[in-house]
Amino acid sequence: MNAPFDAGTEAEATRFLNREAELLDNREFHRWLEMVSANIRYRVPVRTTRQNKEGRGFSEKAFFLDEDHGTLKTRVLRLDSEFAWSENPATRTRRIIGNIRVRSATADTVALASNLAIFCYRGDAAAPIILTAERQDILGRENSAWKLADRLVLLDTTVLGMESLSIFL
Amino acid sequence: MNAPFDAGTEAEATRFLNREAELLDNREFHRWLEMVSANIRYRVPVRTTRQNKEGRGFSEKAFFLDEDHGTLKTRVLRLDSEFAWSENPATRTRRIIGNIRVRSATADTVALASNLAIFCYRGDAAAPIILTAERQDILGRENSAWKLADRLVLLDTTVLGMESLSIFL
Amino acid sequence: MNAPFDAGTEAEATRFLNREAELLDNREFHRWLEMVSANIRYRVPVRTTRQNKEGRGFSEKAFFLDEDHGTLKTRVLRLDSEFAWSENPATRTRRIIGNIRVRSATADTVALASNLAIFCYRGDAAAPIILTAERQDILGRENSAWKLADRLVLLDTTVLGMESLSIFL
Amino acid sequence: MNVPHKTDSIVPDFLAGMGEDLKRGLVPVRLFNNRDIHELELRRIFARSWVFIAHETELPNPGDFVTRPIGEDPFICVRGDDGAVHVLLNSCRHRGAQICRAEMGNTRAFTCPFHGWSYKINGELAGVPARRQGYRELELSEWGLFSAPHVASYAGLIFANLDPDAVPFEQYVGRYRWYLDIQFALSPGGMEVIGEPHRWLVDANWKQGAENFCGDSSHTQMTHRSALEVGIIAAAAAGAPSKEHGLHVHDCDGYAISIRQNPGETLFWNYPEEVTRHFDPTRLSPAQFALAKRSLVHNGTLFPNFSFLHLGITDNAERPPAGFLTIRTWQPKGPGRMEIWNWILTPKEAPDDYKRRAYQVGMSSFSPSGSFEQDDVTVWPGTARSASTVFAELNNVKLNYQMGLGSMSDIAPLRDWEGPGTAVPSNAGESGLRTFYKTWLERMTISNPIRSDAR
Amino acid sequence: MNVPHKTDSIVPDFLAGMGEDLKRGLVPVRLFNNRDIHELELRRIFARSWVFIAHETELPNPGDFVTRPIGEDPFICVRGDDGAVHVLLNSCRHRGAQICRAEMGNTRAFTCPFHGWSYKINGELAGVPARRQGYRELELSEWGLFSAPHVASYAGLIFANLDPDAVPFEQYVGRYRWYLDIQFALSPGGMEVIGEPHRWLVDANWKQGAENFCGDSSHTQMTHRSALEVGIIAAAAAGAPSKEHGLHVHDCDGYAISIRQNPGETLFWNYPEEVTRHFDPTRLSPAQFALAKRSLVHNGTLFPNFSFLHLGITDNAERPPAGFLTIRTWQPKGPGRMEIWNWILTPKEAPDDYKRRAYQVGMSSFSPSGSFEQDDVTVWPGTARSASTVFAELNNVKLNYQMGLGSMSDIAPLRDWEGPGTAVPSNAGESGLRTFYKTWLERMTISNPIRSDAR
Amino acid sequence: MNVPHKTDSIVPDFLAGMGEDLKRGLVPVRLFNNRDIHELELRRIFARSWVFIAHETELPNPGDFVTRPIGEDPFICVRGDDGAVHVLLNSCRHRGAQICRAEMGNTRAFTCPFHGWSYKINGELAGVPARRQGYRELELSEWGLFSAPHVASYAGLIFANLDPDAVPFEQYVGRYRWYLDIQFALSPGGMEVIGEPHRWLVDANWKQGAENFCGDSSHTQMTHRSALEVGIIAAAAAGAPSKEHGLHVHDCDGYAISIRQNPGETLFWNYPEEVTRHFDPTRLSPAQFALAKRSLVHNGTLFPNFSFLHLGITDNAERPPAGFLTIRTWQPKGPGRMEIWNWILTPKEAPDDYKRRAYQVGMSSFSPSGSFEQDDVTVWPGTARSASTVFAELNNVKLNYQMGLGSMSDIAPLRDWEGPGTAVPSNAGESGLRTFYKTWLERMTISNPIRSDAR
Ligand code: FES
Ligand code: FES
Ligand code: FES
Ligand SMILES: [Fe+3]
Ligand SMILES: [Fe+3]
Ligand SMILES: [Fe+3]
Repeated sequence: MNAPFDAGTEAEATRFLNREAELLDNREFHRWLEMVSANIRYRVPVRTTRQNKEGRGFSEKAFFLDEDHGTLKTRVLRLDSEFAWSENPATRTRRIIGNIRVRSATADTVALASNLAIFCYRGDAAAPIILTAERQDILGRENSAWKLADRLVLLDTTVLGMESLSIFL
Repeated sequence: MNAPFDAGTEAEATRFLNREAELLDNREFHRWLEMVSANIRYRVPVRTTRQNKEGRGFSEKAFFLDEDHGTLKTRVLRLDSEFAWSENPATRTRRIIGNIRVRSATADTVALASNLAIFCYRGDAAAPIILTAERQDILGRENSAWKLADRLVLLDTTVLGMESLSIFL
Repeated sequence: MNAPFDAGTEAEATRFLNREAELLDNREFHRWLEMVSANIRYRVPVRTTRQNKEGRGFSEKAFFLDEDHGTLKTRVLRLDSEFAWSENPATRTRRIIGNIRVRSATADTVALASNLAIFCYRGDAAAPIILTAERQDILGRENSAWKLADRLVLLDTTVLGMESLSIFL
Repeated sequence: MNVPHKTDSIVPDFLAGMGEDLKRGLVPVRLFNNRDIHELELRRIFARSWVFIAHETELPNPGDFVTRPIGEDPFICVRGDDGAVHVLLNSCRHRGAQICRAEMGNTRAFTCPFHGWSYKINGELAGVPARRQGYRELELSEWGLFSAPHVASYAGLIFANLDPDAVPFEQYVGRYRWYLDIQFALSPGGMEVIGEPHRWLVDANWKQGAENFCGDSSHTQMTHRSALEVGIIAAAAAGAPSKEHGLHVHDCDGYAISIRQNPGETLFWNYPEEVTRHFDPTRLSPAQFALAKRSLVHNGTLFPNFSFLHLGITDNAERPPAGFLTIRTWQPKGPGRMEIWNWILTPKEAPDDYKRRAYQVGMSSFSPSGSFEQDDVTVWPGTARSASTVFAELNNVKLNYQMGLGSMSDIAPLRDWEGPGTAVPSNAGESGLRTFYKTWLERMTISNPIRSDAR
Repeated sequence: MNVPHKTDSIVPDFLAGMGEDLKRGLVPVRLFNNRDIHELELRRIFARSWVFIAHETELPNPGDFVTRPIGEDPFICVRGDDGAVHVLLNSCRHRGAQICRAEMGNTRAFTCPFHGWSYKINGELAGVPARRQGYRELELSEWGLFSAPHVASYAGLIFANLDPDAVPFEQYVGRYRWYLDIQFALSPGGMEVIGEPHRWLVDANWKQGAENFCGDSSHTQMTHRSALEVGIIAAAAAGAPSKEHGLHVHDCDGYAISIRQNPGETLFWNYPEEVTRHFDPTRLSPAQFALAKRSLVHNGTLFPNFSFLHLGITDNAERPPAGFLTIRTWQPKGPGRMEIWNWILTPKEAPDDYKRRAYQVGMSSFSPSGSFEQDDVTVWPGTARSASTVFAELNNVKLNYQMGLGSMSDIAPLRDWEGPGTAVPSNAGESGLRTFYKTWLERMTISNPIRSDAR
Repeated sequence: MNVPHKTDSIVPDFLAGMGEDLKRGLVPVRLFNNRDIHELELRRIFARSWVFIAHETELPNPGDFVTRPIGEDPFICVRGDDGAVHVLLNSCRHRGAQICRAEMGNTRAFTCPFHGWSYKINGELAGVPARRQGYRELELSEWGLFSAPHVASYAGLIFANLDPDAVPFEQYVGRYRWYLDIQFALSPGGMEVIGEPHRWLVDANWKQGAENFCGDSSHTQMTHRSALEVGIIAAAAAGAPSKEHGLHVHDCDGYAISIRQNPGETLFWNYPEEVTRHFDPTRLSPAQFALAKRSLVHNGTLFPNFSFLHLGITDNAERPPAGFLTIRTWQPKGPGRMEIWNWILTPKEAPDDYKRRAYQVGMSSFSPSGSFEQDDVTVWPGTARSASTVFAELNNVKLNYQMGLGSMSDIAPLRDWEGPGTAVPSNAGESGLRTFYKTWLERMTISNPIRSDAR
């Protein structure tokens, strides 16, 4: 329980993730894109239920999202349209980012893991649809600002309970 | 990702919110009131599902709660009664306060936002009713102690899934 | 809102709990046991719905778990078996540890409380079964490493919504 | 051609004897959580009654719309360019998609997100894409949105009736209008809704709320004891059984109202002078105006699921009471659940500050967080639970609505009551609730089959 | 007048041939998740059988109460001032509110939170508010809480029967009492419940648990293989099929029990001497006492849903085994779900330290976190899933309960068995489960209609 | 002996007139959310049709298995040691436990976790524990897993049919194979699945997806307007109604396909040369090959719930389009919900880099996160909602499938169309959807009772 990284790094990473979550919850997608590195690799693999001896079930080939900056930007542009029905009226989301763990850090790179719970509401439904995952992120410093350089979202579910994955994780 | 406020402020605000949540989960409402400024403005607006172009749907006129210190105290006094049926037997609540973000801070004032998930259980129900929201708070220092001076709770749901809103958010 | 304990203690305790949660979510139970003191007392009492005047309903005699190191180890050994059907295929869990509160600290002991939400998924079920609780922990320093010395898990539910409590809390 | 669904013809056996039961003040508990009853109610009551949809002040401008249920079906209520209000099924005539996905807003047209059929705000089909290529003979006039055949606006309240053969609203309300006028037509501007309605879910049957507002005065002292303890309501308004303030009016053309009053005083539900000075005695009969003047509380239900409560109360014993009006609908959501919709109103002429104050006081007493409402909705689910027991079925359990029935009470109805209906000067009676179930039974067992021409 | 609900008369077709099926060891899989079957079970089985409610030691003092289901209906079990136990429907006679909202506690009265009708703890209506004003002719004696017409207490176990015409409990249990006495009446103080029961939800039909405790010995080696691997139970107790320790008793007046024993040894389910010295040979017959003495495991089900398991086991291979008794009910929650209630007991005379130890060992093996129970409840939902398939319906799928049936086994019943029922000295049989379904079929297809007088 | 469940004989009244409705292009909206219809579909359609189970490339090795539904029943699809594929009910013949609890993997046997009955991967019962002691006369050969009586593999696609009397797959597909060959048999290696399928839940009826892929071209311009705006698909492929690229083929032995093409160009759905050079003209007829060559988009549904979409698109307007094939099943989960299963395929010969690229492009357009699919699944639930209204029942509401029907269009079918079925050179028609409902009605109202021999 010694602190492998200084508390400042943890605090910076935490602020980064909290700010990112805020932008996503507030649907400020263009400002969110500014937090994302031009070299981003962003993946959400498909998962299957497997015998324990066959591992945790994350696919190496199949993804719910497998994005680079250009495809993320295309998604954001589409959401700008009033005709993006899946998000107009928008899903109301609330992200809780928990258990942030810095794995390694240099002056220009932080590798971290966090646990994510997203509560999603559409229309009149009083109960949220919940999506949870571990996120494994790499933040990189670019021109003195941190950017999201790599994200791997490890979902806990195998079947998505929402009609569309029209939010970012 | 520079730290606009010192880590001490974040830590203090976090402890304040955690302690507040603990008192509310433990139903120590009178001690909770001691954390609340005599000048508190405490609001939970009604929300509606709107076309994106019409905004996020928070009402300016309709509220689930719109309180000052006197009305909060009246609510607390009512809950003292053994005849406050909605809370006797009490709802068992568990609050998770996440993503705490300090927005601005002076020596005597802190403005912050946080994400709230409350898990509510009544009687034999094994599954919680969940309420999530963003909270926008202002803490003020009064006689060297921090007090809750303003709270705006932005719910994610439009229809409440619980029979009564007999808890504080 | 003065800080009764130094921020370092909070940070250390937070890292401990986050690491513990990660090991449990990742089913690295033997490594988790290494974080647990040989003298651990680990209890999850049964709860009942009571009139407020009769208290919060936690049993003093009935438990969902009432463990020492030997029984925890026996449970872990059983989970090693491919025939532990309740966990093969494994429950996919995601723990959010929130609201960590240091209650007291000495050089060798930290008493803390935290709020726990566990999201559990089995097989094809798209929606998690949720378990929430307050945890009251004591960490003790043993040979310069922190260990979990005492845990009391205060569940918010009276009826478990999952077929088996085959995870650790 | 229409083939009526079988559910319309299933009348549970236990309704057969209910007329006799009611005379004895008994009601089968199964009414409160029974799938067959529920399906029948949707067809015989909600599809045929005048159902509250919205308040005029929610739709000030052409194109303003809100989405609202009738029974469990989704409708849009929209103000047309001519100012008329249209009540349209929220379902595209092409292939059934939801044409309006927001809950409220303003629009120039309803364009379906599926294939783009576009409807005017009066429901007419304005155009279809690729008409030349694929719809050369489509008669646009035949494919407008389904709309409620009857819509009525009374004192700001918009009601709709899905039954083409429905009686007019005036006839439906009958002499009960005498009481409604007092709530809704006292000032020239009428009442005004403040903000958007509260909506929340309660695991109780919709009738539980509807009956409660018909005059269930005897629950106040017990259900609301904690609220009474903190001193936010006057004792007279709280309706202690021994007081002389209570008045229950029943059998008023099928409806009922509960009144608490203080004869001789000027009360007007605790509205302050800055409000009451707009109340216009010429808009009502002298008797109506006099009743308003001495009134502390009025509450009633217009069958099936529209209720009102006019009341003066405070949210803090240190502040004076303020008058407000709450209206609500008890929307069915299956046999054992309802969604409550709650609006808070004041006279339109009230100053803005007073409106805000009245809203606070209304919200603090009757809303999901209301000190009164919280305890109502906590006890109601018990009846739905009792109704779903096998015990209730095997033993044909009946609830007791006998309070004040016949010789249960020695308090006689007022002979000289100036209003319609039978007025009993006592809080200790369930006559208003019995009126509700008499009306309910009549509508449920009506003999003429539901209208069934195809559209 | 009572109008029986239609569901009581619907007997699914596939039960018609079930008597013949059972002789061949076959059971229609649809029994495990079928709405019609379920509704019929609630009416023909749970509303007519002796159902376990609570243990006397849960209610030591007058006014102590617990809330418990019968079938899916909510009851209160309360100890009266005279020490008698009352089983009351948790539903106000006025208008059906839930009168007791806590799960356990102590009270002097049940006062309804709705309008304040107040009942004594024996269920009698003590008073109603505003009686003079509104209930002058109300006969309080006619409006007491509904109560179970029959309550029996046997060896600390409280059972209730909702059928007024029920046979007495002694007759219902019949000669199976010979085995129950061994579990519950071995020491002068009897058995004592430790703490509150575990309650949890499992997506399986209630019969899945009930049949399992009738002697499904052949599952132990597979379902519980991981628990056996960690060495917390003796091999003999685990019931390997080749061992001579197993004994299945079936057709004991409609019930069954599974026994594992080691003739010649003093075992008493691994209770230590500090406990066994309280076992009193004079309280049982010599044969009963001798069986207790040589026993490792006993488990059985009293139809419909009360099961017990008497067992010695440990929670850590480095600590010695300890004996304990678990009792449980398999409460139906719809056709494909149950709530398990689990209590852990020891002889009352056991030292407190031992009680705590026994609780730990019981919890660690049979409870939601139990190393054995975890795997049971994980495999059971599969049968409910199979039962709900369309394939099962179209192909009339039948499960195989043939183990040990007829010439499937060459092991003959014991001729000289000293107890009631037929005892087969083998773990490799499903005779106990077949007994369960014979009893089930008899109760489900009984010809006399359910009692239906109005209350 | 088999006793058919009553649900198989309930044919809702409103199907009686549906044949006439269909001729006029009308379909009762209730089809999209009706419990009776749904139960009948499971029995008459899913239990009797050739249903897609898996793709051969998901099961490369003996022992490889996946679990898949037929209707709502759970099956295991496993490759046997001889390479043959078996489709087995995931339910133990002993007492119904789930024998395979993983969703995919590799195994040598299926051993039941309950009592350990063990089955070979071909479904045969290999052994039971304690056979000597308890099952001396058990015929293992009679107690193998239930298996689909017919399994067919066509061009990598594995289909099963639960009806023992089913017509062979070739006959079932009929001349529609002409179109399937184009998608699945263009290169020697055939198509290959990339990774595991997407699975997700949508609150819409399964037919909503199935009909959509039959040629609902007119929704593209509206539903997918936001996707069109960001420039990720060619205008011709997007099927604007005024374009000449569109072709709808209907009534092709009961099925339909929608084609978008650019005659004269070499398109092959935007597969690059590194892929198309593996396309082998000798594997198809010249007409088939020519159609493939000029094609932008193909989509169709093999009744009931297997659909495909062959398409070239990009995920970023700055990158070139890439061709891919998606196949999907629309799995019913109750009347108002489905689970979509979605696989992405490329020709087996494509380079690995291209496969990854094609996967990305496929996922980005047609998957839960797909820019196209997102908006489809958002509008579909509206129809299920409309179908569940009481209004729809009371007014017998019918949806409009008239686009392009009869004189609605003046575009004549192609006279010289080289393929089977009737080809109309227009995007502005719903003929493919009408074909779907004609087939649906035929299967639902078929007169011969379902086969019912016991197994
Ligand atoms: S469903 Fe509305 S346009 Fe097609
Ligand atoms: S319902 Fe119990 S007193 Fe009225
Ligand atoms: S249920 Fe499969 S072996 Fe018994
Ligand atoms: Fe009330
Ligand atoms: Fe077991
Ligand atoms: Fe589409």
